[in-house]
Amino acid sequence: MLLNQFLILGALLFSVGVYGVLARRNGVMVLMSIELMLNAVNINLVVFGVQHGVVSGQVFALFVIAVAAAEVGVGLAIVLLLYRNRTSIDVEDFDLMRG
Amino acid sequence: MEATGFDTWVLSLAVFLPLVGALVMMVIPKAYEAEMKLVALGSSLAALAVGVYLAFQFDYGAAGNLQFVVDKGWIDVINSRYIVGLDGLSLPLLLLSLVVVPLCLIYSWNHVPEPGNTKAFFILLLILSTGMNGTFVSQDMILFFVFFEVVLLPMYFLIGVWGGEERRYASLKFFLYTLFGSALMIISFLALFFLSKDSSGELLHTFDMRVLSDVAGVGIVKSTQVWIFAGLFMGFGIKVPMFPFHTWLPDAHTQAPTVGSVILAAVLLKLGTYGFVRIAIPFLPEGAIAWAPWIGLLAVIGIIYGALACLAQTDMKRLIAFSSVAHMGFVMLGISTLTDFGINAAVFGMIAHGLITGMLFFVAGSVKERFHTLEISRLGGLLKSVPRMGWILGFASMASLGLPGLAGFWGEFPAILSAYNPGAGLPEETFRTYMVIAALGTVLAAGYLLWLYQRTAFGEPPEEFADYEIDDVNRFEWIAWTPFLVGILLFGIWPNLIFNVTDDVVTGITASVEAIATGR
Amino acid sequence: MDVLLAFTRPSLDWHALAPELTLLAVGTLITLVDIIWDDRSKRAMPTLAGMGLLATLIPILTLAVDGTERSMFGGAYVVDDFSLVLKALFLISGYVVVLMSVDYIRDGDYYENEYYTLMLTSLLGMVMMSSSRDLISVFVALELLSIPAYMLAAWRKGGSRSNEAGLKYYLMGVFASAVMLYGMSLVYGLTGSTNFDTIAQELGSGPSNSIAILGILFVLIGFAFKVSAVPFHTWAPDTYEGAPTPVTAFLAVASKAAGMVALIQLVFVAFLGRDDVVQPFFWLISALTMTVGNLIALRQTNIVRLLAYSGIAQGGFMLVPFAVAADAPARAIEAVVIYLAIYAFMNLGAFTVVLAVARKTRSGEIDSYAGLFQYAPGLAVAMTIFLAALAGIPPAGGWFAKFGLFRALLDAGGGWAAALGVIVAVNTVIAFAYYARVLMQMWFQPAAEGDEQPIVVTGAIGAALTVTLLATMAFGVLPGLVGHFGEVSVLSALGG
Amino acid sequence: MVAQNIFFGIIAAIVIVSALRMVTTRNIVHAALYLVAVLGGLGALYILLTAEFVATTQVLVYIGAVMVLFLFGIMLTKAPLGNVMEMTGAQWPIAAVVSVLLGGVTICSLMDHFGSDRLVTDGPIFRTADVSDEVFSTYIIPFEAISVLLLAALIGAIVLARKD
Amino acid sequence: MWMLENAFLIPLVPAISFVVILFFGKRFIGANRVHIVGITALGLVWVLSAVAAFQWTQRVENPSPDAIVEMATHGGDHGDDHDADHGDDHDADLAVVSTDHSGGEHGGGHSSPLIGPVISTFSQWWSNGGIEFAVGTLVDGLTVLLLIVVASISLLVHIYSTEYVKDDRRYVHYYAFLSLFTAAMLFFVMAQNIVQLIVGWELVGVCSFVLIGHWWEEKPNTDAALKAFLTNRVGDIGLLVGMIVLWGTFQTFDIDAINTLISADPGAHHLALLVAACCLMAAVASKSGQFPLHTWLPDAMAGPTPVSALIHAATMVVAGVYMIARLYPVFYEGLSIGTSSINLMAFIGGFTALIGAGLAFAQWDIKKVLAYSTVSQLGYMVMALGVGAWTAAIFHLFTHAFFKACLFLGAGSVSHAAHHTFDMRKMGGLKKAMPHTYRTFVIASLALAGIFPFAGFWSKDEILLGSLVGQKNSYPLMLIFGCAVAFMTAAYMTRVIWYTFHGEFRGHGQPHESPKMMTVPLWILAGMAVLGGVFNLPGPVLEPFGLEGLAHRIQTYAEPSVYLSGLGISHPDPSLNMALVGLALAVSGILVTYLYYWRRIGLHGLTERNSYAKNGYTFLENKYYLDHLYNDVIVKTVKRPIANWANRVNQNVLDRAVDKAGETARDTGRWIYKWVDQGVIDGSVNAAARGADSSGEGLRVIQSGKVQNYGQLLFGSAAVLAIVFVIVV
Repeated sequence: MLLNQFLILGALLFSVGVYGVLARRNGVMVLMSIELMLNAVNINLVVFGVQHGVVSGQVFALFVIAVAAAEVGVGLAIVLLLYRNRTSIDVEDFDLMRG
Repeated sequence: MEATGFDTWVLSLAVFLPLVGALVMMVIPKAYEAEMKLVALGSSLAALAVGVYLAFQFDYGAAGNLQFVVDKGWIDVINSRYIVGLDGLSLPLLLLSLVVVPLCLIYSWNHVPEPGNTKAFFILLLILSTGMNGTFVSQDMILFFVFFEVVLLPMYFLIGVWGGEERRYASLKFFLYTLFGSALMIISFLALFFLSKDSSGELLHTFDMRVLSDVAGVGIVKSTQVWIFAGLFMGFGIKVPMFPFHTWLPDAHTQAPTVGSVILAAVLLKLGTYGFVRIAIPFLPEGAIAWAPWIGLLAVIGIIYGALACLAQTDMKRLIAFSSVAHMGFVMLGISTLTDFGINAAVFGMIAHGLITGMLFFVAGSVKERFHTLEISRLGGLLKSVPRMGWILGFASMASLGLPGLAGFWGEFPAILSAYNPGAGLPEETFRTYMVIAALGTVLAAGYLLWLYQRTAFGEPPEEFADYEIDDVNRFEWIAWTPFLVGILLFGIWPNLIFNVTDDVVTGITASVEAIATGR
Repeated sequence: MDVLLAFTRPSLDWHALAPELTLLAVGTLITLVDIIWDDRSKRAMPTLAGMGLLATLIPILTLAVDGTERSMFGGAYVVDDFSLVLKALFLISGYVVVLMSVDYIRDGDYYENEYYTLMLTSLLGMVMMSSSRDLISVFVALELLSIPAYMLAAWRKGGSRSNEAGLKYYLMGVFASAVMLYGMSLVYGLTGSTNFDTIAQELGSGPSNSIAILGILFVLIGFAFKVSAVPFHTWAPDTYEGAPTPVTAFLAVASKAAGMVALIQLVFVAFLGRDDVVQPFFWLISALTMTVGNLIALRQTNIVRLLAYSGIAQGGFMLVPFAVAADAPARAIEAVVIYLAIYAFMNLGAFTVVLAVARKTRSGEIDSYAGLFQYAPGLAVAMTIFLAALAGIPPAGGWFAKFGLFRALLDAGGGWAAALGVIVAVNTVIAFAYYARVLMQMWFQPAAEGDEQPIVVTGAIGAALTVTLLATMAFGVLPGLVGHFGEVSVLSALGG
Repeated sequence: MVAQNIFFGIIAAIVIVSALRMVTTRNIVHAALYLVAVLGGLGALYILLTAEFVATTQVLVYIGAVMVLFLFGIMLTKAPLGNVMEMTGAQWPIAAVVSVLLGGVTICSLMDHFGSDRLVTDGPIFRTADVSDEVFSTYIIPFEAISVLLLAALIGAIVLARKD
Repeated sequence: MWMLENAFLIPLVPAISFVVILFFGKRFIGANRVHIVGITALGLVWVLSAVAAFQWTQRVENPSPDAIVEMATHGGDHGDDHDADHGDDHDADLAVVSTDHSGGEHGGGHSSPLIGPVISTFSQWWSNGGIEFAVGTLVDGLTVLLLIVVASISLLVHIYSTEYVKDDRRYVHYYAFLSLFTAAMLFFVMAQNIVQLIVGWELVGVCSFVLIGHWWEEKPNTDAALKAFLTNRVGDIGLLVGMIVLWGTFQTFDIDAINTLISADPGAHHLALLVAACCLMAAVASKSGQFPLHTWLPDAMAGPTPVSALIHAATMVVAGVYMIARLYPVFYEGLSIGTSSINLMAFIGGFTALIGAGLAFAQWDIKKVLAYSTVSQLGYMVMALGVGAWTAAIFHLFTHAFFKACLFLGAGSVSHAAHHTFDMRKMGGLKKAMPHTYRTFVIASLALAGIFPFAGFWSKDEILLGSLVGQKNSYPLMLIFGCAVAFMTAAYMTRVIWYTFHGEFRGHGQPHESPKMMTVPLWILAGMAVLGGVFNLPGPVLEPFGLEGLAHRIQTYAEPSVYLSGLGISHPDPSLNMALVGLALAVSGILVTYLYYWRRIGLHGLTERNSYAKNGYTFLENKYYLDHLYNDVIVKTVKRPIANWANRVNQNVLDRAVDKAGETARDTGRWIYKWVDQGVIDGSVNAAARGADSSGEGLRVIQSGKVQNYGQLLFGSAAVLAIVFVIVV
């Protein structure tokens, strides 16, 4: 197997995640797309860990997963808060402050 | 020469006494206005007294050496120290600054301009005073820079709060211009710090102006010197102000309250020229030589240009402001020759311009106060309506146009003279051309000043002021003005009072420049 | 199970960890108190948090007095002078923010106890950040300080603006984290280690390659977001405007400082060998940040937004030394640390004044400052000093910060450094133009509708003002105070 | 080797296609399900890479916890379950360009640098215990920090999300 | 010799008088009694000057050894009077020069010893570049001559003014400034160095300004004052530059040193001296009313008449002449007076004399006639100097001072009688009413016309003689000028007398003789107009009386032979023929005019009948400004052949040269201020500010408020940066 198989998969996934966060209007969808990006990172970390024969890659990936979980929780809380106040989760609606 | 005993802190006393006064004033409640004024005047007079003490204790035989030197640690991390000292170059300017402030306080005693608030007004004047005094005695570049900048905010507020119609614009312009210059100046200071070497090629890493003056830019290649000088040029040149960086000046002067204009003209502009003489030229002789013809060019352009602009003015104060551009042109011309003659003349010119233009602004302020206008076309017959003021205006105008026997002449004539034989390494023909142009400037100076005088002082007072109850010069004005008038006359009759003091320092500076120019 | 036996308990230097532990203990205490006494504990909460922060300074002092450099886990977690200085800075800023918060949070409709818990958590992240010399530690510390901050930004639950501020901050923060993580993964991939020292060796020795460039770039971008550098600044104005004012101050000062600290460690330890990437990157970013921040600030009418853009521009100034990171590393670190320290006080001070004024005017518009000098001269003078400091005018503190930048640039020398110096100079001028607009309102204009009722300054706000004012002036007049900290920070950060 | 490659190919295809569908579908519940597919596929890949604990965590945390959170989020926000709402913003072309640029430069760089480097397959295999050793020694501090972080996130999220 | 060494006392007295009058006059002395102070002071000055003059003659008659200067070592010898620094410096300078100078020919015809000036230096005045400059006095024959002239006329004017400006609005100021002027003038004439010369020069100028504008309520007066001052300032450019060139060449301000250095080595520094001389000529032209800067002088008549007499006839306006005389070696060498048959100075002087005389014909204002006459006579003196006739020029200066002052005061007396008008058309027939004024006026006019044996005859004769003989060449053109002027002078003065004193009284009211305080000075001056000539009578005239010892007193005492001898200046022998020709011209001038006016003979109505004559008269009458002359003459005569654009050029370039210069400067100023200063320079500053402002506004577009736009920016920048860095690095 080539190293690049995984890496390019990660890169593609990351790009798709980027597209997702930029193009999706639904707040929850944006949050989901973020997960794509973070998972792309995880692939890289694990693959590189294997490549170098060290365990820190996996450890790093675990930390990322943990943090991601916390982020999702917080993110959803904020989205819910907004939904409650604005009855919308369309991120394009949120431009009270600008300039 | 390290000072001992009382002398170790007497100089600092002169610098910081006004600040102490300002701090005391801050805690006095507004209701106690009379006490506050007394504190302000007292502290500035105390500083002046210290200045007089210094003048008497000063060893004129060794005017070329720093005296009352204090050298204490300050910002160790950057190797900057609290070094103050007084030599023949600093002394006259320090005294000028010390004298002007109490006089301004007296002038404003009961006449704090709109919108009032004596407390703030006086506090700002005192802070300003500390900044100015400090600049003239600093012997460390960082200390110099700090004091140089300290004057900015008080002046900004003086113009902005107590100024005329366009005060916001004027004050901001003044501030931004100066700030820009000083930012470039500090870059140059740092370049000096990092690049200066002693004669054995060791990097000095010092802000000590005494040391930098001694090494005279050895070890900094010419092209670098030119760049560093450019930064200093911007910093000081804007402050002077030199053409074409002068446009803040007319606005600032026109809009500033009277004492603001007076201090601006009398002291603040001198910070720039002082910087040239104290820092730019001795530290970077090669840069100075490379720049001198251009400085000279800008100076003579300033002379002619300022004069022509004066002729176009319809507002008395603005006219006087533009005359500053022309006069400072003479000062810069003197400096640009890099001769002891020229620089001495320049220093004299600084003092003279300070007194004369300060006086003119005082008169303009009092005229404005009485007639509520400075439109030249609306004024007239001052000699009739306020004869004494008219006479004083005439006297100051005569001094301003360089009448021999009054102070203005000794700044102008030797400056023009020095351009005939510029310092070593400078193009003679160029400077001789400057000389002729500068001489032409004296005619224009006479033109605009007399024209001003004719239209404001001569003739019959206009109808519109017929009903006004107009007082002549009042007591406060007399007290504030007399020292100016006496100074103008005294220095005019006996110029050696200043030349003698500055000569040693200036000779030292030009000697080192010449040594560089002629390859030692 | 020989695998289990192979585990050796890591040796922990408890003294070195004492600040973090103290902070953690205080945070826990607050949570416990909250749980046990609930609403009755509200009064005590700010005091508790404040005292806790001050208490945390004690172990820092003892460590500083002790003076030995403590390194754990193969250099992944280091307690040296640099980290101590910055920890102290974070804690003191935190303390001032707590002072600012007391009345603001109490008077508003906020969850008070949780507020302080989250703030302490965030501070814990910052404190950890300054010791972290490892990708994972940095990452976790970053998230630890960021995630509570996201929530604090949205803390005014009923306010749409606050919610929106939280969302924007959160989303942008997560985007940036993702980019940063991707970069970290690449860096990790090239070096096989998360430890900065190892990374430095590996990166510095190999030939230039695109992955290294990409990795470094992405990591730096992640933190550039944190310090709101252009073009990653976009969240800052909106979030600052929407968030509760003390939180804004916290973000503008502490959070930004944490980002800077992370950048210092990354740039000066991990990526120093890659100056071909780092220096141009920061040259570009700092120039852009200063200029864009200042230019947009010229057009602001809201004081908080103005301070936000001002903060962006100030961040740009702070990034300047990074552009000469390799040419003059010692001076550059010194410059950043000094700038951070001074910036913390002057900016906090400015926000404190904004807070105090807003208590009366209920407005964030610059116009509402008209005539402040007439009816609240003390506040006006304080604001003037803070703004002067921000503009870099002696004798207010900021000048020395700017001076540090120039010093670093000129120590490095060369045309690019000089050009950047000139850009800084120009920006100093632009910056004053908008600070002056506030000054003009305060000093030159009469009060709107003649409303000259004086402003009541509460004890806590007064204390915050006093602290910041004294520090700002002291740093200006005796810059040696702060300069010293800058100097000691250099030695250890460079491993010297 | 070949088997692994085939396995990789299949999973990679599933992952990529699901990811693409996820960001393009108009149905939010479908999107959530596609995300599950992506996450699951990745878990499989971790096993392929001998990272068993990561794979386990992936499944437990992501599919088990995070996805549930998302579904709650979808329900709580009463998102239209059908194609009612325009899910993709008008600026999607810009988003596309940006992502293509970013992906392009990354992939080009990866190709450039790693080229045809083979994955090291004979390296040490780390079991869960190795991972835990590492976590509880070198990374003990971040680990503790994570716990604080989760607690803080919990507290904060509750405060924000609760109805007053 | 005490007085010569302490000559500084002389100007000090009126200076003190000035201070006393100005500051204490009104309060302690009484506004209408301040003249007592002034007159007392001037009396004292006169006495001191007389003492100085006497002592100087003693010095020349019985020279003490230290007064005698040996040419080769001159300069160091009078070192007693110098302070040490100065002497050393001076020696060093001289040493360089005198080595080059090997036995140059000097002492052309001088057998008597060369008497050095008395130089006293006082306290150090200023120091610069380590060099110290002293203020001091230089007293020699020329100085004492001027002292006497100034003191005498000033004293008489003081006395005269007590009546003339009685009850004036500003009696105190008037006397204060008379005193100040006197002090400045005295200071000027005893200047030891060129800086003092400049100082004195400017001070007299400013006093002139103040006194011309004495009645400043009326705008014409102030205009005239301004014009006078500004025109002088124009000349001062020349003064400054010229003096600086001298300083640059010789590295000293010391007049004595400069003169000595030049006369020790006349050939050296020719170029520098030429430049200096030309520059200084500009100053002379402005101060002494030489073409083309003379236009201010007639305007200056706006001042009180005694002032005109003192300042604009007798003293200040001769400052230029004095300066040439004082620095004669500079001009002599610079303009090659000795060797060429024409030079700038002679031509300017001669031409000025001619046009001044011409213009004097066309005036109706009696003071303006006298003013143009002054211009003309000053031209005469300058011309004399230009042809090398130093002594003649100074002699003429001396005599002219008295008779011209007499004429002015006479005119003042007339106007005093004729209701303060100076328009001759409103006078006439005053002969009877004002006998004293009439007689003195006639005497002075005869002196001016150069009628034997009045003072003017002798001095004018010497000038003509000087032009005839010249130095190495004769000056034929100057001789023609001189003769023409002699004729014209006599003629226009006769015209004045006709219009003023003869015929019918054309004014209103009853004219009356002026009081004693006015007539006594008139008679004293008239006496000098008669007797002034005796001070420099040529030898042959006195021989028959056995008084040849008294011949050429001015030449003997006043000529600074110590400076001139090195130049080789010669003195022509007196010529009876020349004297007769000059006298004949003057007499014929009187005769023609007499016939024209008294006997109604001649070309009456010529101007109506003859277009050339009419043109000529128009030329003179209306265009008493040079500028108008340019304008109308050129425009009217050349109108047809030359196209319109040329006219416009003429009008703009030549029209009203002086006024226009001022206006042009002002217009230029306005233009520069409006377009360059406010437009370009300030405009660019403001444009920069606006640019910053609007770019700030433009950049706000980034801040759309939509988080996904922010995200696009974030990821987009990351991508772009990545691409750039990957490619570039």
